[in-house]
Amino acid sequence: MKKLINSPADLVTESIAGLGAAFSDLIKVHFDPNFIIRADAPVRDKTAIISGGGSGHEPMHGGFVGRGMLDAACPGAVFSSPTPDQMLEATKAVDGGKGVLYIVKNYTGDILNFEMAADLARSEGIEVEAVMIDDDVAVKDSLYTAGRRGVGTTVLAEKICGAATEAGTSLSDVAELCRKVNASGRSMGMALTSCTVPHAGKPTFELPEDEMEIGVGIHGEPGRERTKLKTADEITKILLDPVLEDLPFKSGDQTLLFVNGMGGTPLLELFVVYRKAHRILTEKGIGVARSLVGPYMTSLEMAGTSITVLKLDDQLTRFWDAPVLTPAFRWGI
Amino acid sequence: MKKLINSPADLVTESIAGLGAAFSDLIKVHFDPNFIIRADAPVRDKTAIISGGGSGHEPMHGGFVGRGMLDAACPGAVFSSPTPDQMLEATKAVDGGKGVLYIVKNYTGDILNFEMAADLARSEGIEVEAVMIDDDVAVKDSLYTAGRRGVGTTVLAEKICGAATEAGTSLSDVAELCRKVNASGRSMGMALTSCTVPHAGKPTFELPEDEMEIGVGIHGEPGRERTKLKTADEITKILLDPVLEDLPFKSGDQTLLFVNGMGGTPLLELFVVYRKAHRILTEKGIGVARSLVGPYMTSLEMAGTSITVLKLDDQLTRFWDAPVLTPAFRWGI
Amino acid sequence: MLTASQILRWIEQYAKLISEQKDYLTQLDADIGDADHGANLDRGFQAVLTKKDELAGKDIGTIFKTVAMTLISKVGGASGPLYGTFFLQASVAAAHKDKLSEADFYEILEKGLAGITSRGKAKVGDKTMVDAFQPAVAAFKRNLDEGADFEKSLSDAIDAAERGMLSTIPLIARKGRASYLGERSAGHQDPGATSSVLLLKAARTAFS
Amino acid sequence: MLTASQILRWIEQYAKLISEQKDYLTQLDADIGDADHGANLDRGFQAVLTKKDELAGKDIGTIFKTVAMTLISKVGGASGPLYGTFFLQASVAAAHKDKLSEADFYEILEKGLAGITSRGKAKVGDKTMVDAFQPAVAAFKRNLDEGADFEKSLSDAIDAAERGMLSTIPLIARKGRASYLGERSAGHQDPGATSSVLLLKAARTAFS
Ligand SMILES: Nc1ncnc2c1ncn2[C@@H]1O[C@H](COP(=O)(O)OP(=O)(O)O)[C@@H](O)[C@H]1O
Ligand SMILES: Nc1ncnc2c1ncn2[C@@H]1O[C@H](COP(=O)(O)OP(=O)(O)O)[C@@H](O)[C@H]1O
Ligand SMILES: [Mg+2]
Ligand SMILES: [Mg+2]
Ligand SMILES: [Mg+2]
Ligand SMILES: [Mg+2]
Repeated sequence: MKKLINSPADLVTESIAGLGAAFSDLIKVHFDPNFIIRADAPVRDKTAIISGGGSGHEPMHGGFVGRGMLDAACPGAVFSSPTPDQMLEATKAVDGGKGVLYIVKNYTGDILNFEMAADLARSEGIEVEAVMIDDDVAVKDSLYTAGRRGVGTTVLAEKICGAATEAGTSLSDVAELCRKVNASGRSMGMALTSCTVPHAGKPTFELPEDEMEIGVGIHGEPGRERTKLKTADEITKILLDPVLEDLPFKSGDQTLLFVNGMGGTPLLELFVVYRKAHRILTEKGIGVARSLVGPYMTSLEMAGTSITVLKLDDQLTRFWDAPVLTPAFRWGI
Repeated sequence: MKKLINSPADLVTESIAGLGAAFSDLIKVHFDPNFIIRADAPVRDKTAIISGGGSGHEPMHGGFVGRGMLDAACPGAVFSSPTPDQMLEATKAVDGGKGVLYIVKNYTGDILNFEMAADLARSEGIEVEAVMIDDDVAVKDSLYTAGRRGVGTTVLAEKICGAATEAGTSLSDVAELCRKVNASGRSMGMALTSCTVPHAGKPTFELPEDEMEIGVGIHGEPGRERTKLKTADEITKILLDPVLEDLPFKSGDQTLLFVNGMGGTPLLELFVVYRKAHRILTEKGIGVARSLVGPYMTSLEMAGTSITVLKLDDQLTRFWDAPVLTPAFRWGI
Repeated sequence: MLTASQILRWIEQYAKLISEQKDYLTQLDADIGDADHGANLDRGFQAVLTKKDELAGKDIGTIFKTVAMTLISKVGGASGPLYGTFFLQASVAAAHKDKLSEADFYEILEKGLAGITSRGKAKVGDKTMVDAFQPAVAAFKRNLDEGADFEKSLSDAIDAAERGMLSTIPLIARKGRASYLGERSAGHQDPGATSSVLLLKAARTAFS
Repeated sequence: MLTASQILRWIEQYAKLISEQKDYLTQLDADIGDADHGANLDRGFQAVLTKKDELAGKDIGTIFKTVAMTLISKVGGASGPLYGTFFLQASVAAAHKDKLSEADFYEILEKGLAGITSRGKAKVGDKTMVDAFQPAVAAFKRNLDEGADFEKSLSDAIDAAERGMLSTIPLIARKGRASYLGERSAGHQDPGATSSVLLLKAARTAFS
């Protein structure tokens, strides 16, 4: 295992310490329990938003804390959900009197831990709502399973909902908005190589030199199928077709196209994927009104990409465009 | 070789096509010869800035084109300098009547090609100055060799000089400013793994599982020495010590600390390096007034990092902070 | 009767087993999950061990409560809240007790399991820790009703847990991270069911 | 006398050799550079080949000029401007000529080399293509002065170039990308010197 770390046990704490030192104007980092809050928290009379999840997906979520996006992020150990005590302390630190929205990716661990945190926060008199993101079309949507994973739409929901709370949206309304974003976004990912969890010390899976994993999860969970390596254009189509069919997206729709890097894939390649995705959408009469390209929801050093398409309306577009000032997203301010 | 590409020959063209489609509000992409210019080029009565180099270092330089930074970027084949005809056409497309500054990283190929382009542009009546960036302390500085490579300081010089031209700085003054930035910045990098040039199809070098390359170049050029793998804190010190000694940086100096990712190293790890670098500087009484952390000057999927320290004064700080609106840097607008 | 120090030994013994088996558990999790189950539990139980001294002399309810809170705040993932809830419900059942009869021990298992199923909503056959726990608790109950001694009850419970654990191999997961795999989850043993068997095995070592 | 169509054959033959040897050249460049020398030259000469038809019937100066401009706009890197300048200077020396005498051919090599050294500032011993070119040009001149026939002159030039190429192995690079390596550049053959030898070998095949 080749990593720039001191030890697996200290990795997350040292990394968020670095994040805090680099962006001390925007965020504050709290240790033991670990959480990251915007520098001016709590913001009086603003609904707060907290997200969190395992580490290893940076810049998500710590890089999304700041004006116009998250009020707090709770980083767990690498690929492990954070714990209720972190969430509870973060909740107390950011509640500005208007309640707190938890944006939770649909993984059993995240759901259970946020659930416990919500119980604890409510018992301390803080109003809490939780909205689950489950946009990964690689997973069959079934009532009898844990359902779909939360992936790329999470990033977009955090930006859009963050902007809404800056504009004075109430807790119940921002929760409603978050459910709308989740209902409007679909994603699918693939991997060329595995990631290596520091504690495990070796790759989570082995992919032969001529194979790829389609529908992979952001924790290196195996995907839909393993197939022979294909060209970027073919792969883009393999990812995009089920995404478009699922909602379904239709001619005339306006969308945000998000081509995400899994960590180890260079930007040079991501733009090749973006180019093809943009063409496919355009050929179907689906408009690409906004774009996001880059490694925003990563899986350590995994090589691969995921594509998220979000159906836009005026409200979502306005909140997407609204000013934001976080380590990873910065515009209009 | 596992890459999200269609073919090595089409890679660069398809990638900049994707870049252009994703950021059509900010930039325009020209093909054959390939160059990227800001959407509103030429800007009348503004000194223009062009940079360029081999592809594979994204977001550098194409991601730096836009208001407050570069007027144009010329991407070569992967790791190969672009050619004079690209530079000449880009020069004609962005000259706003106040001349054009070429920011050139010190590689023989880049120097020779930009030199030919400058000759051609001057013969067409366009005023051109070229400034060379050579900040890599891993290479011995000698009159009898090609000298030091241009690395991380390039990114900072392009931001700072771009802001200066927005403020009306003349060609000779912005060239002078660029030389000052170059004289104030020092860098050194390391690699944990090699990159794979698409045309070559296999890794440029082989690093055993327990070794690393100290002083590596951004094209996978071998570095100063190959040593046993060390902890992130030790590696940070190995990179930072020669950087600090070279200028030298002194107690009381104010600096911009730039921890760059080589492409394959996750942000999670880069912040561990940043944390230690910040500590070392602080302990020496050197102030970290500004920070930049992320993969801005990459080497395809190479895992590793480079550290750049730039000595700041009021002028450099002001231009660093000035508004910028490009695919990769965006603030204040 | 089980004493508080025997309960403490149970916890210590489980911590030891987890630490020994963590790579194995993580490998099972790598196959159908995210390669952290061993690391998760080990992080939690190592944190529990640091509280060993302060727990000496405490009643059993307090011991379980401390284990529960430590797991909840240190483990994360799915297994943190699930094992945490197991011990939290166990602590309610054992509140203020310094000794546990065989019936008390059954109540602990039964309440603990109820905590897991009410939190995780998994049923037998979903390919989770419940596939090991539920038959184990049932086997213990059967022995208890038949008046068997503690050793035999525990032994039968362990056998049932192991059979349950092995029964997860052909199953298609319907809960937890492995469920994302659909049919590809078949052919692999569930890591949580495996760590549950170890919990009971640790009891046998500690109590005998 | 060399005709324009022999010169064209020289260029085609060089394109063929480069395409055959591109992996080898790239491998040499991977060792002390950035693994693109073969790909660079191949990209350039494949582009030259697409202009083959329009060059048929043109004078030698025009042929060299077209090769030069194509290399300059397609190769990039250090070798693009250097080989480009070689052919640009050669085109000046061969302007409007349809035939080249042995002395004319010498002038082409000599002017081409002067172009390389004036652009790249490298001297013999710097571990570049100049280490192959310079002794080759000198050997050709010696033969010319002694009245040797073309075949022998070229053959001696090739031998000298090969010796020059091999002489780069122990050298520490002082120019180009390999110079960043300092002492670690010793022990490797320079890729540009290697491609220069191929240029002369292509001439022998084309002219005989
Ligand atoms: N809903 C559930 N009910 C009961 N057990 C579950 C449930 N979901 C997951 N598990 C158990 O948790 C184990 C995985 O734990 P762990 O790897 O620590 O958490 P995570 O899946 O969050 O990484 C699974 O093997 C399974 O036994
Ligand atoms: N200053 C120079 N003068 C002469 N030849 C040079 C000089 N610099 C580099 N070269 C030659 O160029 C070759 C490398 O070419 P190439 O790999 O195509 O370009 P780059 O180094 O830009 O990747 C070297 O092997 C060397 O022979
Ligand atoms: Mg996990
Ligand atoms: Mg090159
Ligand atoms: Mg797991
Ligand atoms: Mg090269």
